[in-house]
Amino acid sequence: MTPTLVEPRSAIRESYLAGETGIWSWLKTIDHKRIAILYMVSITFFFLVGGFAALLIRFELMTPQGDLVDANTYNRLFTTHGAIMVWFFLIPSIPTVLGNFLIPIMIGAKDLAFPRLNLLSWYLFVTGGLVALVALLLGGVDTGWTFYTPYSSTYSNSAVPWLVTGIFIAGFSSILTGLNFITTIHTMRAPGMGWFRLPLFVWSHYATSIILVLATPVLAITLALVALEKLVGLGIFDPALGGDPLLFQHLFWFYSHPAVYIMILPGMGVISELIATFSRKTIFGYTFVAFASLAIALFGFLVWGHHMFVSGQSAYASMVFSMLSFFVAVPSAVKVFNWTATLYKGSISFETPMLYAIGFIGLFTVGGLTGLWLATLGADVHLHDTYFVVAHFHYIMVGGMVTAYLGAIHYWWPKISGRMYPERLGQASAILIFAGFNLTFFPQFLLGYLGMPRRYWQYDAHFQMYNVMSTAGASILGLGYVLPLVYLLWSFKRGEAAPANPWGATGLEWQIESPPPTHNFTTTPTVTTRPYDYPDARQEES
Amino acid sequence: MNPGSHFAPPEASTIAPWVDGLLAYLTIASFLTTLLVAALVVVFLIRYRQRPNRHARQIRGSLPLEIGWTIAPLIVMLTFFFAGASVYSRYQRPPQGAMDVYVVAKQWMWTLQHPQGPREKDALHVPMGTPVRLIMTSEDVVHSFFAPAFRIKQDVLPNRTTQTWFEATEPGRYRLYCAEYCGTSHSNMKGWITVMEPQEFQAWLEDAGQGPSMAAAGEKLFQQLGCAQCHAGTCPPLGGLFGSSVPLEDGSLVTADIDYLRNSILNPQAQIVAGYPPQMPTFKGQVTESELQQLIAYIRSLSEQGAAGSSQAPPSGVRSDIEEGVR
Amino acid sequence: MKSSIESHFSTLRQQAESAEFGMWIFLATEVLFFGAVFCSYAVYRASYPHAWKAGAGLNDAMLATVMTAVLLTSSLTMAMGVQAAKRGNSSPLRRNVLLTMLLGVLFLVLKFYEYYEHAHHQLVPGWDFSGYQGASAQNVELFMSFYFAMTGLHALHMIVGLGLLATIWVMAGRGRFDEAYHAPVENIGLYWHFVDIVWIFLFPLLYLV
Amino acid sequence: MSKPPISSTTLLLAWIALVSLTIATYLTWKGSFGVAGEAVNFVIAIAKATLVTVVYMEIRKSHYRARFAALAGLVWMAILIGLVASDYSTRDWNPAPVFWNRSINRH
Ligand code: HEA
Ligand code: HEA
Ligand code: HEC
Ligand code: CUA
Ligand SMILES: [Cu+2]
Repeated sequence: MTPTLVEPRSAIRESYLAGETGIWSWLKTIDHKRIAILYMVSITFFFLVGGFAALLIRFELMTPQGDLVDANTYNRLFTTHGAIMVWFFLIPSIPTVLGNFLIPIMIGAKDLAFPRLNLLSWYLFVTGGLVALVALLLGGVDTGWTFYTPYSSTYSNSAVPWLVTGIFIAGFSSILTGLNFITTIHTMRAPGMGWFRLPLFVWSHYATSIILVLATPVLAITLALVALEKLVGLGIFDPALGGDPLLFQHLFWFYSHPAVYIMILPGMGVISELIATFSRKTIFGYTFVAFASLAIALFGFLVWGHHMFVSGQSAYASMVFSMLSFFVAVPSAVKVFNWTATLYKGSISFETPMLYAIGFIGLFTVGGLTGLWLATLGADVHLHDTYFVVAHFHYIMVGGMVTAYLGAIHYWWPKISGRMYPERLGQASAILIFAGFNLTFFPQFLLGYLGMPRRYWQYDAHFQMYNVMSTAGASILGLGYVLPLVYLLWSFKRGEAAPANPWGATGLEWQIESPPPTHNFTTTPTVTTRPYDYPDARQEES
Repeated sequence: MNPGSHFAPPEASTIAPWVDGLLAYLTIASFLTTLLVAALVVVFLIRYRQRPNRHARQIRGSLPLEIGWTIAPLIVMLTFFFAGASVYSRYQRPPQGAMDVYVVAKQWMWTLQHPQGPREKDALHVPMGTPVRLIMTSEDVVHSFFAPAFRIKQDVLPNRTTQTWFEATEPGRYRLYCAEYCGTSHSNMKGWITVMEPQEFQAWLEDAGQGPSMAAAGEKLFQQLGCAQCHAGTCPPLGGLFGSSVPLEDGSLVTADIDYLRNSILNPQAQIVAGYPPQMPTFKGQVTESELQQLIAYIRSLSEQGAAGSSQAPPSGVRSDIEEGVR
Repeated sequence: MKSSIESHFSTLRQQAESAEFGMWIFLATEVLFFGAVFCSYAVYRASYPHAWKAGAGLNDAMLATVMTAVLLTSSLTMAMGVQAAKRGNSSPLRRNVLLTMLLGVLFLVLKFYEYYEHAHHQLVPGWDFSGYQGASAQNVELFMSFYFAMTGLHALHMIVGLGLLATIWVMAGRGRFDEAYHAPVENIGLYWHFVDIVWIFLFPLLYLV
Repeated sequence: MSKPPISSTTLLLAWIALVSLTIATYLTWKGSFGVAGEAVNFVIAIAKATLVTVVYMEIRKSHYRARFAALAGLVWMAILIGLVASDYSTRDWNPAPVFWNRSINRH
């Protein structure tokens, strides 16, 4: 009853990791799997940079006075933290690492449609990242990751143009990746791989790519205009010329709200795979989950104004945006319920990836529901720009997406590296991360309600208790993140060799060797079954 | 100051109980939802954990269930929307008879001026039980007026006027924060709002009110800057202007609200009054935001029989202020 | 036949279709890239109609009409080039691509002449805008910011297009295209036409208010 | 792809139409018809853009996917402009929105 086996496993083919080695062979590679590894290394680096900034932020906030760093440094820290984490870690995370690695294999193709473009994307990404690091070396940027004008365009005298240019370049990397994925999913599917036989991971990346392609250009041009205003005095946002400060906010959030879905949809795709595999069950309501991804991508473009309820935006527009925000939350709810229903009558086991998946469901639900609070007009007036918002988005981005990313890395690690990771250690760190995470960010909900504004270097003494808890949590969380980094690296060399399909999962990627050979398939596979075609109890019995 | 508890900030305005009620509703609804999801997940995880000789039962889906869990959350969320929107509209409409306070934000200081004249820095004194309307503008970047105890927050923008209002219900000293990131000392751009008994406030006002009222200061500026020379003769008379509908040269009608007055002074050529030559020079760069507010207070006072600053009819609008126009 | 089919595609048709689709997606992103500026333009134009009129008055509509005609003609030659490529005729292909490039350069020369004139009359926002002393000078400066941002962005796209066309010209010279394989010519053509369309809208927005 | 080449006559006719429309635009502007003139010019621009997309870019002969992509670009631009306009065009609306608590002013 396993799905059609595609590959005659007679001759052992050379893995993509073997063959040409040496740094040049990697820097010139157009193999999507190797490019995925290049991305993995680069975004891990940026995660450490962003995480380091986060730790400094948290240690500064342990006491009400600003005693660890000065105000200017603090402002540079949270800007760096936010910008690096968003554009150089979380947006590329699952798509460029796992999407790159898996999409061609999952649809039975030898590579993405435009392999050289794919490599170019990576070079653009790295260039953008380096330019952003130059901004850091030149003293950093102090605008917040949102670059609100006229502060960023006129008043800030930090390295705004550098950071903005870095993001601009990385933006083109995003666009090209999205373009590549969409084209690939349309034109490169193997015979028999109809749209409704695609794994949900592919569906969610399709939806993500739509956002990447249609939202990123708006950010790019907007930031370019800010840079030009700063550098040559072009005055599109300048209040002195009659520029409206809200215009920038509209353009920024036209991108950045959809972008938050770039930062969750791929994670949702991963969770669908994990839940199916570890409950040995087909996904409940496959078509609904697939279309929910598309719905999120489309409706996600209609709600950006919910970041501007107290900005001076028209109250009528706020009402419209608030209403639409609730609509876009419905498909997320549909997904959560379908995952839950998938567990029903499953045969569930608790390997590390599954622990992450369970954690995701819980943390995403909390993050999502608090998002609804913020979308509620009367509540957002009080909660806006307080730590409540900080808690909301960390619940989704760290509790949701980073958790999904780690789950995915563990799940596909045998495929990527050809080695097993140490299971017990994996489970232990998953639990540690979950605990540390909640300790870090739950108190911030209370801080926000109490009225502690965000981006505060100093705060009033009565907020201290929760801040101390949060800092303690962040230390645990940091430890939790370092563990996988260490044991995964270790297992890459020393781990037990992985079989082709260690989890007994369906999906084309598990039908080929671990690690996969360079061209994935020697002959193009033909697909004859639906996805998640796990054995059924009733049929087994009969 | 009243620190509130570790779980809730002080509740010191008429709108605060509404917000807290809304939040309580959200908390309960979210808690129940989370509980539902968590309970189902945990029960399934335990009940259907892997056991030897037992296989999963493949269930592809169920249309009724899908419809159900699409509609049900939608309904819950629509209740959120309506509850939230109703509280929000309270913020949008200051009550009648509100006392005006003019606010200027700049890096990194709040300047607040009472129509009667007293000007405060990083501090505001208000009487209990009187609605206070804040008419705000910024000299540089975007700031945000945030008073957690009153549950109010409103961004303060350069080149524009925004407003919000509150009515304090408890005497005490409450925090004023800047909630929109505005540069180096953003976290120090804070102050205190002191709520006093009305008589106390009157006493404070008399004590503090040495200088002229805002309208009087504005009148003086009106003379000094030479506005009076023109506006006494050939130019449009400004008496009764505020709140009226002004016919413009291009045939449209605008309401003379605060932003209209601002623009008329800073960018006079943008909107020319019908029947007059576009002769008025710009005063951009010659007046500060505070002086501008005084001029505006003066022009407003020309339309008001009563004391400056207490409005007679329901004011409205996020941006514009047409209360007298309704009359 | 030198035309290349890359190893990860199974047919030339699949390859060409992918390339065309990819190009159209790219054009969709370009629509939004310019769209954001058009959106800002619309917001301010609605707020400052007078200044917009005054600002457009600083530009030379006659010159812009000529420029539009030049660009439209370059689109014609581009289309003829594509036609030649499809027929596998390499010399008319090269001739038309060259003509397209020449017209493109002519357009840019006129554009930079216009910039020069504006600089000469001190009408460059942020640098020296003392050339305009009429009503609502700040808002007119805002208009001119749009003028420079939009035409500059457009000119940048033209310059990139010229580079791409040069590549096509060289490739055609090496006999890389034939009846079966000419997707790059078609795709660069699409790009060139798109840039033309952008200008079609810039023309009334910046000159004919 | 592999669309047959378009005849030179069609290309040329399209060019003549485009240039004539350009001249027409210029004349409309010269005539100073105010808002009506601006509207006409905008319509002309749309007509010209359509001509280029249909004749030169051969959009009607492209794969449906390509047309979909082009359409998406336009629709998303409309979303951007439309929702931004929903803010700017209602800022001056008075009175501010009220839900069922119409009694606010009597508080
Ligand atoms: C991955 C990132 C991500 C995701 C997916 C989301 C998802 C959502 N976000 Fe969030 N958000 C951010 C990242 C994200 N957000 C960031 C970074 C900011 C701050 C930016 C800044 O200012 O720096 C922010 C800020 C932010 C604000 C502005 C706050 C403010 O500044 O005042 C708002 C307001 O509406 C909001 C709302 C929402 C909503 C409604 C969702 C919804 O999509 C959530 C949908 C999910 C669920 C609802 C949960 C699952 C559902 C169920 C379990 C079903 C049951 C439900 C019911 C019965 C009701 N977000
Ligand atoms: C997108 C992803 C993302 C991620 C993953 C995180 C991760 C974390 N974030 Fe971040 N955060 C944002 C996105 C993200 N954040 C954004 C967008 C903002 C808004 C910025 C703004 O206002 O402009 C923000 C703001 C923000 C604030 C508010 C600052 C303020 O408003 O003043 C805080 C405060 O606690 C915080 C904390 C944390 C913590 C503790 C983590 C932890 O999860 C991090 C854990 C990781 C580690 C601890 C790293 C471990 C590594 C090491 C220990 C190695 C040591 C380093 C070297 C060897 C170099 N974040
Ligand atoms: C040189 C003469 C001159 C001076 C000085 C002048 N104005 Fe004016 N003002 C005009 C003219 C002419 C108009 C009508 C045309 C227009 O709308 O610009 C006008 C219009 C106005 C309007 C709009 C009136 C309406 O009916 O809508 C206001 C408000 C105003 N001025 C305020 C001021 C103030 C305040 C000052 C001083 C700081 C000032 N003016 C100085 C000539 C002047
Ligand atoms: Cu002012 Cu923050
Ligand atoms: Cu959002």
